[in-house]
Amino acid sequence: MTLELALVIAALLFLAGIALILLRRSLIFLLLGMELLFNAAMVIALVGGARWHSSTGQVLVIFIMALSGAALALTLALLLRVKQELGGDTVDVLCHLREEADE
Amino acid sequence: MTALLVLLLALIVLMSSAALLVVRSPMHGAVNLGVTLLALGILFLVLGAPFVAALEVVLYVGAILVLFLFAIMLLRTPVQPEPEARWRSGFWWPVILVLLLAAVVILLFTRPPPLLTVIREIGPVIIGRALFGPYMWLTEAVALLLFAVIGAVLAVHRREGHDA
Amino acid sequence: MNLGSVFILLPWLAAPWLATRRTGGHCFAMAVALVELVLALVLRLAPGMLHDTSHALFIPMLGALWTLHDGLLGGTLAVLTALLLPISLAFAWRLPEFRALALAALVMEGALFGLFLADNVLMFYIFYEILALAGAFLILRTGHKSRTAALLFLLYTVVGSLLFLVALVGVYVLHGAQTGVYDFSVLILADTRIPATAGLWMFLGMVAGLAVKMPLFPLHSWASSSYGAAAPAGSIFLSGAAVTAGAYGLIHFAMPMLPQAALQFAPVGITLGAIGTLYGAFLALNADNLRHFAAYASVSHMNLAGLGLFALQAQAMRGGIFLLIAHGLVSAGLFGVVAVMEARGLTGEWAGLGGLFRRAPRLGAWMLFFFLAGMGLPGLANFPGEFLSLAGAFQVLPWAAGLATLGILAGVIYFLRIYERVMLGPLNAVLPDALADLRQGEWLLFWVLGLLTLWMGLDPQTVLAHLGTLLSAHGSEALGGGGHGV
Amino acid sequence: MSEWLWLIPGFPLLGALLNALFGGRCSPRGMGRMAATMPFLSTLVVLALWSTHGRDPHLHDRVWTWIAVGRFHADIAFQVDQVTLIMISIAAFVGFLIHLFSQQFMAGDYGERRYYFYLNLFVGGMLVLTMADNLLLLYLGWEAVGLCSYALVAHWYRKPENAWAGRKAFVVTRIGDTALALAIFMLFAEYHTLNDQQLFVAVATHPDVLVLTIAGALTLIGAIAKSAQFPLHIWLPDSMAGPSTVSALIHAATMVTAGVYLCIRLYPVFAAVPGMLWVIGLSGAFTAFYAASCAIAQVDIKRVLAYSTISQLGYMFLGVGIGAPSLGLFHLLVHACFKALLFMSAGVVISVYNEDHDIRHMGGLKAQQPFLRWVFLAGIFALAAVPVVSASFYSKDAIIATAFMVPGGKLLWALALLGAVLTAAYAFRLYFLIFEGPVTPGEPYRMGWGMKIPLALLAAASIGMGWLQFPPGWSGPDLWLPWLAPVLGMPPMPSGAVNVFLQITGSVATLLGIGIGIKAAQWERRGHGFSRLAFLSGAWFFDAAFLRVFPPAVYAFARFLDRGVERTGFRWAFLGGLRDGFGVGSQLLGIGENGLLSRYASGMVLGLLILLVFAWGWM
Repeated sequence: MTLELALVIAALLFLAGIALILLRRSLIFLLLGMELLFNAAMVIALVGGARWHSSTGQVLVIFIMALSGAALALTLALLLRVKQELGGDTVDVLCHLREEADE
Repeated sequence: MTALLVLLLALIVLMSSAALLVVRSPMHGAVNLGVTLLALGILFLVLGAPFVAALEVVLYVGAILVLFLFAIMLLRTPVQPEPEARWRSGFWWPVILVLLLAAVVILLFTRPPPLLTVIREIGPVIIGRALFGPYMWLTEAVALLLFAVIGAVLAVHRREGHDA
Repeated sequence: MNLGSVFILLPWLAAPWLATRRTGGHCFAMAVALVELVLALVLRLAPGMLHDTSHALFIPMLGALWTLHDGLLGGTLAVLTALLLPISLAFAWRLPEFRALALAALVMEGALFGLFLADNVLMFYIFYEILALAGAFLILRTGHKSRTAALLFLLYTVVGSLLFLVALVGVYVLHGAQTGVYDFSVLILADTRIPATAGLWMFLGMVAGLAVKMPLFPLHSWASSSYGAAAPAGSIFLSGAAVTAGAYGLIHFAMPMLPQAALQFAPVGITLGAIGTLYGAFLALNADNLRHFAAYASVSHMNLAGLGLFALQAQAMRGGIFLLIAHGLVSAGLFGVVAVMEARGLTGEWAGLGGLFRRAPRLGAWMLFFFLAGMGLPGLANFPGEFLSLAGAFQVLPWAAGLATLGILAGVIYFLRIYERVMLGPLNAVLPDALADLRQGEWLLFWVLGLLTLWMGLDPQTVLAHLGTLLSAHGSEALGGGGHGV
Repeated sequence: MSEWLWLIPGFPLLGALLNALFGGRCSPRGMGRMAATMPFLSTLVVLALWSTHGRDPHLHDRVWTWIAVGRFHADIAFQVDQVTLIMISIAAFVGFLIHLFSQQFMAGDYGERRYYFYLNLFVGGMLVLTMADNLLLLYLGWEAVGLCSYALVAHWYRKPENAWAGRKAFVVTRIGDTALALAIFMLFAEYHTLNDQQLFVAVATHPDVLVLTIAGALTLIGAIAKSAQFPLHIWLPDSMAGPSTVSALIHAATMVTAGVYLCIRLYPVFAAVPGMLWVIGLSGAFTAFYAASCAIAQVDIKRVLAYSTISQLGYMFLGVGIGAPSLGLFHLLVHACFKALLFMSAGVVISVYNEDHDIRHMGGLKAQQPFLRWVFLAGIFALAAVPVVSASFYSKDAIIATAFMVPGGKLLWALALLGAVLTAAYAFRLYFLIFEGPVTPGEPYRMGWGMKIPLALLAAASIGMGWLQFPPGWSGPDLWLPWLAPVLGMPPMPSGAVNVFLQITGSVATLLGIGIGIKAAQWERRGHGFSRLAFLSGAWFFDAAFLRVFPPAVYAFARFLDRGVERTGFRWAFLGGLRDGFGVGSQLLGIGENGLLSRYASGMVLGLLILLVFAWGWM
């Protein structure tokens, strides 16, 4: 049952992440949602590794960690910059990044 | 025994992520994420991956969460002077989507494949061999990527300095 | 890597170097062009040097991409291309946009060589697309620098070649499903057994993609705006060399892959060619300036060539190809005349011309020469092509070929009317007093073109006899040795 | 001798090439001398040909393969038989005489070099046309002479009407060329050969009447366009805009006879279709009458001669049509001599009267130019076919007489006889208006030997050429018809009482015409001559009607295609529709692209949802 339950946890994390991304207004929460998505992926990778007794699952998790860390660092830096430039940290301010010419 | 433990972990994850969804303050959100991550660390141990479990605690709780805290601090989001909208505008569409997604995921999980396997622990030694053996080039590439991140962050900041 | 690869890649290597220069580069571009001309002649006259079956760049599911073959047809067209480039550059010598023109033309030259020598249809398609892009660049950066014209050109050619790609992938998938061999080589694809209806649709797609470049009748609309917008020196290359790509694709790829469909399509193709011939002729008669006039004359000739190619008949196909080559020379002459006039500040609008022969008799004589060649006067280059196309097509579809024959009459009407407007009659008062006749260099260029035109007209057999087996691969067998008989 | 045949057209073509290459470095005078040498050399070769193979020429010279794809095989190859020998003699010798005449006549002209270039090219083209051994090479010569005609008619291009006349000449003859090309395609599609001899063999063995009828009709259209026969004659009167020497060479002696030559050459093809010859004869007889009726009302000296040429060519066609191509050829030869003479003399007359073409402004020139008067009179005699003492009497009257003999020929005979009356009338009207009557003084003009010798030679030929072939029943030379018989056969000549009747009617017609002509000149002087008949002087209004209908229709159609189809159909409707379609499409698709991050994410999730549902279906 352990592995099945672990998959259920992954599904929970995934749904929560998606919900955060879709529903929350603040960009910080959006990033938190993304972390949850990464973690859901990691859980599934580990379940796979455990099921077939392979180290590949764990290697994959390590790479995911590195990638998510890298992405997060960059995104947070961008977030600060958005706050500075656009004066807000909500999702909706980002539409100002769009080319204005067409409006 | 382990099943019970995992069930407990699932409950914790469920609750903390639900809380994550509704809390107003980013600080509260970060704390809830920390709880989720710690629970996941335990789950990883159960899944026979002690090295990854350790990394989860050290890296995620230790580094990434701290990064979040710094960001929150730098954003100087007010502690809650006025009640800010929790949800973004145009709320219903995404809610329906999320509910649909949940339904589909639940449907998918109603008939899981049997995964009756004894979980064996795979230790850091094997992981290390794998990382620096067959995955050598990938590891190097990731190292390069991390290096590049530093450059990218610097680039973002330099523009900032330039503007200011 | 052998001589053939060098041949294809040299212009592409030269082009970026040219792009980095701020000024000059004239001699460099010309030197590259001349080296390519020598190489083209060597490869054409000693074709064995080219044969490359090394299967370089073999990619599973796609086949060997860089397999070059030494087809006589492709080699001949390559010589034409290599010949037109230096001429085009020479006419552009004093233009401020010389480097942009040379850049685009060099890229086009490389693409053309690539597609003339390619054995792999996918590779042909890629070269074909590069050709379209470089052509659009040429239109965008020279002459009137018109975005609209460049966009129109791109729209037509890219949409057309997408249809080509779809049809090609159709043949490819069918062949793979039948034999399990997935490969884009034309030799392999020509083996496919294709159901008649599907084959016709695929052939239509390919024709749409290839005919748009020639340009054949219903797909011709880009031609006047493109040739009218680009610098005339660039139009030389665009109308003389680039158009051969479409015709070559038809003969070398589309028809051998889908011989039955090609036979079915022949009457339609002949009819469209006949309509296009007359249509271009009438539009040339009503053209509002010299550039558009030359453009429509070119459209008319290319439609006649298309008529010959689609007839799938021994005389007609050779005639069509010959007309393609001859048209390259004649078109170079026509646009060369326009270029020379524009270099003297004459815009080519009718209101600013008239009686020019009095000031520039040499120019007038050469203009008449190329006009005569254009109207298919026997003894000059166009005649054998036109006559063979028509005589061949007449055996397949007499009434349509008869209709196209009226193009002989239409040719004399529009060419002479325009000649009269530009050259004869009283001297137009708005012409500048100090209007120089041809300079020594220009004069020499016209002589080169003129002698070639004369040679092609008097001794066409040298070219005709060495076009090799048309419809290579298995096409000719499927067509019973040359389609509609000899 | 055979392998030297190419020299005959080769010399003039070489002259043209030298002129194009080095003309800029030499004086126009030097170019003129060089140009005149070339047809002289050709003439020498032709003379050599006469002396060696004159009795029964059958020569063939293949130079190189021109176009050969499958059975479409055409060589650059020349052949000479009796007919060709006559034609090349005319082209080379008359060509040479006109070159010689031009030395003085064209001196100081602003396009002298250009003139000699085209003149040489013309002689070369004409020789290629006549000597070609296949239809394609014939077509080359055919087009080359058409080009030269254009360029030489438009020689004085600075006047727009001259340029227009040249263009008209080229366009109208090109109608015929197109028909000829179609005929070649048809014959090739049916018989798979371009070579004349092979074609005749094939036609004789497998006569396909339908194909031969259409091909023959098309060929005939080609011939009548080139030879300015009704209804495609309209270009010739306007072509008089060119120099008179050009009219003499191209529009009298050589190019316009190419149509007749073509009919003689392809005689087996025409003969294979029943009725076709009669149509040719009718076309010729009607044109002979029609053009003569127009000529009598013209006041422009060159236009009189132009209509006269059309009329005389009609007689040649009549000769072919009644099955007497050898008589047609005979008249062709005679006509070449006297019409070249008349045109060149007319050129001098025009120079004397300071470029005034109107014969009503002339008169009494015989005192000032006695030499010119006598040679002109010789030409007029030949034109009018004065009995016994003019060459035309032996050629033209023979044609008219023979027409009477063939089935269905009475109508042709009547038309031709009527034409003969009119011919004599306009010929003498012309002569009397220019050379007789009250004196209108002109500019002094002194003809040098270079002008007098050609005129004198041609005048002698105009009088004496006919004595080659006396009419049947006369005792005298009978050289022409037997010599040509191997290639053209013997025509059905009249004999006995009919013969006497026909000869007397022919002579009476001429004498009657002369009387009318003298009267007409007097009426014209008094101001109420034929020229006041607008129907006749306007050539039955045919040209005007043609110009009112044909060119405007073509231009209107071109405008319709440009504005109606290209601009409205292709650019506005098709491309505009395409552009608007893209615009609307991009707006529609752009609704999603609003910059709202969460909406993009929603899109992703939606896609994910769909994928998952699919996955569920598979599981």
